Amino acid sequence: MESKNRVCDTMVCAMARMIRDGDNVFHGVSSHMPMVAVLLAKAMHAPKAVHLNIPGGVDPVLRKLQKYTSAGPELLEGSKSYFPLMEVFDLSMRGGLDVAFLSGVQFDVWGNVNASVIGDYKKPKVRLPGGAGSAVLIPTAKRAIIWRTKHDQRTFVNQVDFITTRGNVDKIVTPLCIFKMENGEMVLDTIHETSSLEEVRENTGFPIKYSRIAYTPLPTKEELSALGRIDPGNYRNIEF
Amino acid sequence: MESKNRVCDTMVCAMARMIRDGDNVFHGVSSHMPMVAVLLAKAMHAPKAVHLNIPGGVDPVLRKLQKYTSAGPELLEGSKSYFPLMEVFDLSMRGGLDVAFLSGVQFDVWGNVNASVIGDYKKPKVRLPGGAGSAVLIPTAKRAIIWRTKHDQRTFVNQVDFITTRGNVDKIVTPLCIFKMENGEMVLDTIHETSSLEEVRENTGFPIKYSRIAYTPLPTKEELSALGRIDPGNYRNIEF
Amino acid sequence: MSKVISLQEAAQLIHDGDILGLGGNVLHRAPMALVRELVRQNKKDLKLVKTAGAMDVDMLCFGGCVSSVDAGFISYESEFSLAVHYRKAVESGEIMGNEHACYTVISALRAASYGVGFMPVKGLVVSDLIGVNDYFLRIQNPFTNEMVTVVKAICPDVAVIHVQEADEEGNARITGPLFEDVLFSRAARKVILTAEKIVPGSLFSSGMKKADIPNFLVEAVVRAPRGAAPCSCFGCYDIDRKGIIGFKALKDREALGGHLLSLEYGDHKGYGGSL
Amino acid sequence: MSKVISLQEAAQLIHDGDILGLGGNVLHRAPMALVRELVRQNKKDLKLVKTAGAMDVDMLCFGGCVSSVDAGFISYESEFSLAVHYRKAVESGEIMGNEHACYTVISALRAASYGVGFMPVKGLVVSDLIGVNDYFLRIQNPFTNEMVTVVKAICPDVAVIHVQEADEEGNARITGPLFEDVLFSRAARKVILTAEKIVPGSLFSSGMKKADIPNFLVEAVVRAPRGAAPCSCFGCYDIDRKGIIGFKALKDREALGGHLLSLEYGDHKGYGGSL
Repeated sequence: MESKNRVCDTMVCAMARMIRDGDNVFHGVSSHMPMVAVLLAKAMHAPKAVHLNIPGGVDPVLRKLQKYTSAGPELLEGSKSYFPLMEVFDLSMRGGLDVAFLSGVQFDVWGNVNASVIGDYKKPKVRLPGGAGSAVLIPTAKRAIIWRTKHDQRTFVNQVDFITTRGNVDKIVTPLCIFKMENGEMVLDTIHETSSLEEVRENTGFPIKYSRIAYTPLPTKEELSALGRIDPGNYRNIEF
Repeated sequence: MESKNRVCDTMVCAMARMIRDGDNVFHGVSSHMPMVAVLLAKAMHAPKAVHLNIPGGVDPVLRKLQKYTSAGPELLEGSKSYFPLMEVFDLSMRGGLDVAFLSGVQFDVWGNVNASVIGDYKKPKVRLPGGAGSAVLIPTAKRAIIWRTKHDQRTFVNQVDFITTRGNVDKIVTPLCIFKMENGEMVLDTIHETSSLEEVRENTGFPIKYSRIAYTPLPTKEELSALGRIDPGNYRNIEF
Repeated sequence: MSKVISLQEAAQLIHDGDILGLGGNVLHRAPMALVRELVRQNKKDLKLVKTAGAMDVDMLCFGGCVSSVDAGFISYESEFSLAVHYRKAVESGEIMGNEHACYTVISALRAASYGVGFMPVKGLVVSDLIGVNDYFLRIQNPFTNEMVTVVKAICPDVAVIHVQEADEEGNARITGPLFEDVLFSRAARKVILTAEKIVPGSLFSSGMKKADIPNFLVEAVVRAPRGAAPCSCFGCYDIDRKGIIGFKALKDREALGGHLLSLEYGDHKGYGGSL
Repeated sequence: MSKVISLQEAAQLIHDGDILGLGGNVLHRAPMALVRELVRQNKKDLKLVKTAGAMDVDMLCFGGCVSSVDAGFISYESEFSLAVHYRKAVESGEIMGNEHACYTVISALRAASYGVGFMPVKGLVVSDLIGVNDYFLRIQNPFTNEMVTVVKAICPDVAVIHVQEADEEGNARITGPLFEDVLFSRAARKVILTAEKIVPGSLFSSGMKKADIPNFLVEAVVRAPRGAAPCSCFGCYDIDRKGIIGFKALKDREALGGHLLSLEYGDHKGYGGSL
């Protein structure tokens, strides 16, 4: 029987479940999946999670998501208070940010993140968009959650080309699996039902460690239904 | 013939004339005389001077002054923009404040200002209210203008008990005269018509230097009439 | 979940020895109802922080609640003259008067708010304040080797802020001058609001001006109409001259006790500082 | 005295080699009309500063106007993909891509705004960015001897900010997210505003929300309706997808020239980025 679950839904639901009720949670630009995950968490098990973002609306009441941005003014409308990016950074610096959703291009087994360059910094082979908040949020947020929609040996490498940052990475969510950081090492947490240990191994540039094989819980009917309401335009799938 | 000019009017008019058109000018708490001086300057020769203050109203349109405060919310009403104390400080730090009106309790011939303590700092004989902005504004404002409604040998001393600050003091306005700073020394600039060189000498704790004897220009009829409109409650006289 | 509690409960959240940030400025929007309750509850060893304080600091000093004051200016303004209780307590050695420029208080709070231990301050150059206080040091700008004064971070354990409007969750909107209150709400570990009015949060989401302090930074909200009196509260009331003069005329702590007792019922019931 | 000038005159206030701060964030309220005019005037060696830039930075790089970019993130968001001209120019060595965290740009601007040469930054701990860039250093907190990263101040020669409303004197009010624009207006030596509407200043004095940028910080104001297009401008218009896709499809500088020529009349006449 083929699964009816799309990987993007599995990933977004997993990300949502990582948010605890009452957490202060931030996502930045190019972050439709975390944005939907925060909205989902608040609609399900974590109504008191605090949704923070770049435009500065605290717990915005979103009438409509935008396809092209997760940093648009609609994230301010309907919110009761204004708490913009620079304040979110300050909050994290002083220890008040619980969860930051961040991405990157290369990750290694020690939890190093590269969002800067491939090759020489001053004249790079590939200039990446940059880490945005990563370099300061990953070390200061209580839990940094990474998502990345590519899972291959160029993404999960033995050693990153450039260390943009390292810090409090808690989980890494990919289309194949979820990694967790344990004693300073990236280990397999759960495998998505659409994937396999074999597939994870083949697509990862370092040896996979795990204590047990578990599968990522599937999206529930309630979650899928909430996703349909929150993200009718299906922007959570935009990176695929 | 006895002068009809009150000392407070002579002082306030002199302070107003020190403001040049276009200057960014700040006054703080307990500062009725500078507050009235700024309003007078804007009504007379310096309409483009920018009036900055603690509550943050830029060029407030004051319907009514308050007797008990020069830091009240009426200084925000009617202004087009909000630029509160901390921003005024920042402005001065980066070199953008032209004039700061400040006071103090002791001054010496080298331009040192004491607004802190008489006696030992940790267990002082007299604890003064504190310098408020003086310690950072006097060194950074382009011109710090001091006013003090006492002129005696305890105020103008050979050496201050405690250096709260020293810096860009330009003029010191007293009930007897105006001093100016010249080559790092306080020298007599002008004497009020109600005073005399003799009186200034007797009431100053250091030898008076001057290059010529000049008198402080009297308030004009236009100035006095503007003062009546700006400060009908006569709060410019509150310190006497 | 409502964060609204009584004035007495709010005062109990402030502990002996706490670093306490006070909102407002001189006689404007000072959190007087809570200040009075702190004296009634006989708090000790509070370390007060404010840029420019007046009656709030003076009353806490009079009540024997204070061990130090970090501020740029402590005095009433012209009409009401000096803060005599503060002054006497510093002169007697009972209280350490840690003099700042108002701006170095701001810089110290910014440091706390940014999670760093110190903040460079441009203006403090020639000053005996640098030598006599352990919270100022001179260091080199590592990029240019120029010397610059730095001030140590001040992270209040609690900030008490009186606002015109708050909702039950702790969102708060200040009308008129903000003074340093928004900064205090970011720098402090715990924020307690006293509010003229408890309003529905929808007021903030629909209006042009949103809340200045977001709920997730706030520990507790107290309904305290006239909670700044006899100080002023913009849009609500001006100062109560009689209240200030009455306080200034009190001769000793016993008289202060009587004064606070006379205001207790109103403070606790939310009638504020005058009956 | 009116500070209103034409777009062409405003661009002439920006000189080759200037450090240029750009308002807005990614595709929101970027000062596109002025950016286009800078390319038309063939500016060189601009040193761009922004937390998160997209089409503005990409176009200036495409136009050959840029020698360095200090930013945390340069890319369009998901739908429109990468900023290819920026990317190519950095990879070819034509432009130095000075990577910051968005927060270190903010900290560097705060330093400039506070008149100090550097700012401590808590979060930048383990990062190759510290070693490869001369604007980051590690120093000791002089109060605790703990190590902390500091970032060098960035003081833009000019900040260009697109706003919804400005009066002739330069008071400006931004509706919706402010992004880093207020900070830019304080950190820069010179502020140039482009505004959807020139309004009477009385709007700001009577309303609940006053101007965010006071006139005395502003050098010049340009009337530029649709001056952020094809980026969004809250309350006025959303992005113009065709305009963005059209730009992204341009193959070379000649094509860019044609594109800018087609928008020139509208930009100069104040019809904005689409006709």
